[in-house]
Amino acid sequence: MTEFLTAAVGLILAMLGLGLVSILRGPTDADRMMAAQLIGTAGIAVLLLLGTVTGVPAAVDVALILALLATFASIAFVKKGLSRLETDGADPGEDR
Amino acid sequence: MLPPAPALVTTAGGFLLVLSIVVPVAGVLLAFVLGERYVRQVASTVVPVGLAIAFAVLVLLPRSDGHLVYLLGAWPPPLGVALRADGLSAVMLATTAVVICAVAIFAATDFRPQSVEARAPFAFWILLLAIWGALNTIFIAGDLFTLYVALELLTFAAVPLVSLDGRAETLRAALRYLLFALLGSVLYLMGTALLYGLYGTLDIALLSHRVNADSGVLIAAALMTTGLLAKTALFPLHLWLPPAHAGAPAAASAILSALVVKGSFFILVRLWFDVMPGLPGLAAAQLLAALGAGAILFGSVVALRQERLKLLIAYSTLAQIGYLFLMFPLAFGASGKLESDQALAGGLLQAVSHATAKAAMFMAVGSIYAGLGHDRITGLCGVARALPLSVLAFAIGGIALMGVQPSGASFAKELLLQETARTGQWWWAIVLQAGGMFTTAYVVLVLSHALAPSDQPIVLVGPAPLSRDLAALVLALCSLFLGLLPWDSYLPAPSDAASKLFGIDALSKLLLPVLGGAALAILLSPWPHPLGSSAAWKALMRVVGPLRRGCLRFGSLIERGDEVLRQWSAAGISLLLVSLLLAASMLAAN
Amino acid sequence: MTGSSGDRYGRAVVAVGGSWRTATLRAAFFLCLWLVLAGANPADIPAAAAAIAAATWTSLHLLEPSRSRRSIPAIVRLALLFLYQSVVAGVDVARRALDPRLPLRPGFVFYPTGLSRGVRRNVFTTLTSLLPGTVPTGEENGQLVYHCLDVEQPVVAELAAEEAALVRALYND
Amino acid sequence: MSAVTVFGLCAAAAVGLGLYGLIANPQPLRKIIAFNLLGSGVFLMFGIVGRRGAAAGFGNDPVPQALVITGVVVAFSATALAIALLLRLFQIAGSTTLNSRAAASARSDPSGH
Amino acid sequence: MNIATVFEIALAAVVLGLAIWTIAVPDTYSATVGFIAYGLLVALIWVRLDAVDVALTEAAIGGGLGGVLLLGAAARLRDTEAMTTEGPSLIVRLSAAILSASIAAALAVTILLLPDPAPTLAPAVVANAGATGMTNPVTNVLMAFRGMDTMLEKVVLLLAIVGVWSLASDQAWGGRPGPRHQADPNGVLAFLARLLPPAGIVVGIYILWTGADHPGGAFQGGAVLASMWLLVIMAGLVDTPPVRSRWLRLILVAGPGLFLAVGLGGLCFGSAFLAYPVAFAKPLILSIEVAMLLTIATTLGLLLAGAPERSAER
Amino acid sequence: MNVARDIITVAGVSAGVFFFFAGTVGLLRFPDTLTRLHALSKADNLGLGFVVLGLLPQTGGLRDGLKLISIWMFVLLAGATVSQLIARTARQSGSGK
Repeated sequence: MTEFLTAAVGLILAMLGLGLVSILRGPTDADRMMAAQLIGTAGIAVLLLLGTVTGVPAAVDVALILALLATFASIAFVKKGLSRLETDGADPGEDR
Repeated sequence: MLPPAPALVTTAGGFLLVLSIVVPVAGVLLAFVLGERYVRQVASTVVPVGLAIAFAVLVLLPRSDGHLVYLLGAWPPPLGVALRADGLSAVMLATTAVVICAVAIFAATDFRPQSVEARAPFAFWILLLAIWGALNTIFIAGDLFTLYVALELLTFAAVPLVSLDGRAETLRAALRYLLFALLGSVLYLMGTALLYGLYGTLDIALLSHRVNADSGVLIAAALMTTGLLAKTALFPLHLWLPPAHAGAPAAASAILSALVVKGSFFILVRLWFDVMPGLPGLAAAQLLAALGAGAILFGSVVALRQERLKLLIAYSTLAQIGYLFLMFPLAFGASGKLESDQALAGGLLQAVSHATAKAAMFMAVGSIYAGLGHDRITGLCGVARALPLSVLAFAIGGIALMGVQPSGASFAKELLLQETARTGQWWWAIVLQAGGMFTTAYVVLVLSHALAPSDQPIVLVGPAPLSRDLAALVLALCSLFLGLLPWDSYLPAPSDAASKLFGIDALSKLLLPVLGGAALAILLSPWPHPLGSSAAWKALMRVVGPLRRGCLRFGSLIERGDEVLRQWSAAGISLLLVSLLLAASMLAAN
Repeated sequence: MTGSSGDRYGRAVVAVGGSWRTATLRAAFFLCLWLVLAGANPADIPAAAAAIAAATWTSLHLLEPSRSRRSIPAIVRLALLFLYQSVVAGVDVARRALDPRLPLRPGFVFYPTGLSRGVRRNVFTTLTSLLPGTVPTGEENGQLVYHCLDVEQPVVAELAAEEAALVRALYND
Repeated sequence: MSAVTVFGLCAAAAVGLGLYGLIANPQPLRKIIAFNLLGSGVFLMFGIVGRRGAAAGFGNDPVPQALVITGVVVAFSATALAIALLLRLFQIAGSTTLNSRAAASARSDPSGH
Repeated sequence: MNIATVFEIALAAVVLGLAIWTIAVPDTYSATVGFIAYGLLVALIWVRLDAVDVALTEAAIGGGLGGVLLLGAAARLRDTEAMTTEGPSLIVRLSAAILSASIAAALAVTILLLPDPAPTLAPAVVANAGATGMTNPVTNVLMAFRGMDTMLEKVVLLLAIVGVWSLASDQAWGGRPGPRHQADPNGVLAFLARLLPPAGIVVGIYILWTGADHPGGAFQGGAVLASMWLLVIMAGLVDTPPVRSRWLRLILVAGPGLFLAVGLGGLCFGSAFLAYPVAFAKPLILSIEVAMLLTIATTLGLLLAGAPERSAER
Repeated sequence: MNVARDIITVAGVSAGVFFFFAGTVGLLRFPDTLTRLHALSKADNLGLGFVVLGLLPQTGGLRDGLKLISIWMFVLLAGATVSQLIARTARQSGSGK
């Protein structure tokens, strides 16, 4: 069981890495804004599996914090991205 | 098997150590809550209390065997953190208290909270108290990580002081200072991690029993030393110092120049002399002293070429910092170990006298600046008549610094010179003498401008309160009479050395630097002297003219070199180079 | 602390009648959350009380209570529908991504909703962002703009069904 | 012990990258980011040290962990202060260059006398 | 090589890849995004190293709040990039690279050659845990054995606040930090900012409370609370408080102040400064932690908000 | 009993990995920002859901299981709102066409 879960962790991690490559490459800021969201899902999956594999129950708490802070980071991405759009002269929509 | 650790118990009177940290910190918290209107009252309450505590430590220390120990939370190291004071700590505590006290009196008129512009006083007084707390922690903490936190506390208190007036150039200076200081503290922290991994403790006393010549500990030592050098602004890691110290308000400059750079220097002394006296090896010490010699040359020559008085003093600080590092190779005993002897006493005394004298000089310059509205050297004519006390304070501070008896600097120089003779390192004797001459040179330069008569009477643009000048004057006098104090109960300095200060040969020792300094001032300063039109001056110029032109060219070359070294990337690369060189020389020595 | 300036933010003070019921409900929800996080332990009571009080207070300041009737069976049905939809949505994306022909016909679809602006519409867009093939991208002229992976699918009809289910469950007034 | 080796190398590499970025990147903000990277590498070194010291039923020596937590908070404060300085500098000067050459060239060159 | 090592290498590779991206990418905004991803993922390494307390801190402060702080600056400074792209010459870069690499190599060798068995204080921490009544060893170290460091570090946070505030213009002194955030009160952002913070408060207090016996503590909980507060601020639902507010100042010094007071109590009535009487150790430490939670949350939030920019009257 | 648990775990986690895989393939293959956003917000959320489902039998008790589920709910709520905000940004900057 441990081997299977570790392998799953490795695979999800590889997916996370590839996804980050795709996201960080852009081309637009909106692409890069997805980074925190990707970590908010794939990173949490890795963390939960890791906690089970290594027998660290508190990893769940780390996942909880990661979920909240990744959301916060995502919001910051959006806000900051929009604040730049505003200086570009585009209509910033609802979130000024 | 590890050697037995020293027994650690709280000594009677150890609570004074706690108070010396807690009182300023409590002042910070209280001032923050009470806010702009009461911040100065809080400071003026805390300062005398802190002064009293420092002197209580000074009195109590000889009676308790030269050591005060306090175990925080009653937890003995390695698990807990101990506070320890020895003679060095007591001396530095007292110096800090005196300087802070003088600066507080000096600043009381500048940073008076009014209802409108309350920002600067609010920040200044809080940061002043925070610097005090941080420095006291540095002087007595017995744990390398607590020292790290204290070092950061010091940086965090010092950086906003630099940019207190909010101009773009001081903000830039503050940012450079902060970033470079952070780089330094990260290097220090790296060494701390390695030391914990090697020995499982960060307590200085325990470590000193456990260290042995591992390659790991040497790399840790090299990293920590480099980090501390960056924070002390030893040449060539000085990119941040001149703009930061010259741009800050006068009271802040005095603190920064006199005390803040001494904090990291003190940790370095602790690291080399207490944690690992047997490990660094002579080669690394020679490297430090060589950098110190470079600092003296670059700092002094560039200082002589400055037009602005504050920049001149900032660069002279750079040179004086270099002077502090000359003690390292001189402290080596026959066994190849660093020994806490005369050289250490000389170095520390030099630090103390520089602290008092330089604070006095910055304060005097602050008064002059406030009075004239500028601090250009060429515009100083007649200022001695307009602001006699300020110029007097500057002169006495300068005289104390250049090593006129019975100042602390002269005593320190005497001790160090004896050590050069003992260890046979005659070349450092030359550097020591040259350092004294350079110091004299810029004091002579400034005074010759300030004392020159002026054609038209000087119009003062700002008030010159007496309290400011008195504070500077008292501090300068302190520095001048430091050599007369009974140092032998705190520092390993022979008490008879002080009596030698007044010999016949002392006069010749004095004359040499003064004459040499005057010559250097004439040769290296590019600024036209107010007496330049007099006949004697013209005759002099005919004699030394070609030589002076050559010297000026040399000076501008040095200045350009200094500018290159103060580029960020150049300084960063020198930082890495210094750390690698230190590591290599330490590895070679073991 | 988080809600310390809540009273300043200009929303009408909650009507007294419904507020106690809402407060109790929300407190119960936060109690459940606490029990899930920390477990049931008598020693935790002070912390739990502080947490629940702070959370409820903040929540009441940030989000005014809704006055519409809720139907429990409809909520359960909505939850199940939502779970089913999110599975279908994942499968749909996976199918398109792994298909070598990459069958995508992306485009925007306008959907005129009957829900009022504010919390209701936000709940709706949040739920529908998990529908297969749609992501809400904002509003234009009072209509919701959805981005679709495949504009040929009956997106508007699905959205209408979802809206009806939502209204039955939460906003049946 | 393999985790120690792998992450130890990772920590050293992060330190190297951080040092390089701090020196070679011209923009102050990038220097601040590099400083954070450098700091995180140093904290990982503490983590490695603690992991090696796993004993008494703990998977990681608690003392280095506590040091890291203190260090993280200090590094965060440093970042906040640096960024506030940077933003204020930008607000006043309109640029964020740390290069003092502009200031130096504005000063009169005394060697002409 | 077993499968766990493969996983560790993969994790290290992803993290290092992000580190390289952060240093090497020309665009500052992209570098910041890379750093946030890096910070969040380093938390995984800490879990792997069995240091969950640090993992919580790193996820909250290192990646989350620290990253957002950098991001805000990157967004505000974006237009200046074109002006300052003139970088150091190739020789400088090359020598910096070589020197940094040699230092990294020296560190790597040193780390790999650390002595076996490694020295550790873990048994000492266990042996003395009874004095505090708490079983989380890291909390014991932070609050009892090395309480001085923790207290001084709180003062560091306070000084950071003083430093940031001291950058205000004289006109804005006493006013509200940072720009006013505006957003549609009926928008999705406001919706999330109404739903998430109450739950975040429960989580933050839980993290603080569980810190007595399990991984957690005041920093981590405070960071969660701060992020929730900032979320509400960013959604325009509340404004930052003016810095002259007396209440704000009291909260900002509550943590270190109480710590200092308890420490002095130990000096006057107990065995030593920062020593807790065994009977009251746990309640005393917990009350300090509660005060610190408030202080930390407020401090972190204000550090992210920045210097006062608007007068309080507006 | 143990076997049944392990089967659920293997099935759940495998399904989770599959959806993460599909999501990443989507991120790499889909042509523009908005379509990539679909891949991320739908597939990865589902992947996490299946991983949580797979881990449920391995947890110590009901509370731990509920904790895992509540984390998933947090992520779902955050993902659903954040993806809308990102989509809005992407549409305004004109990359979704």
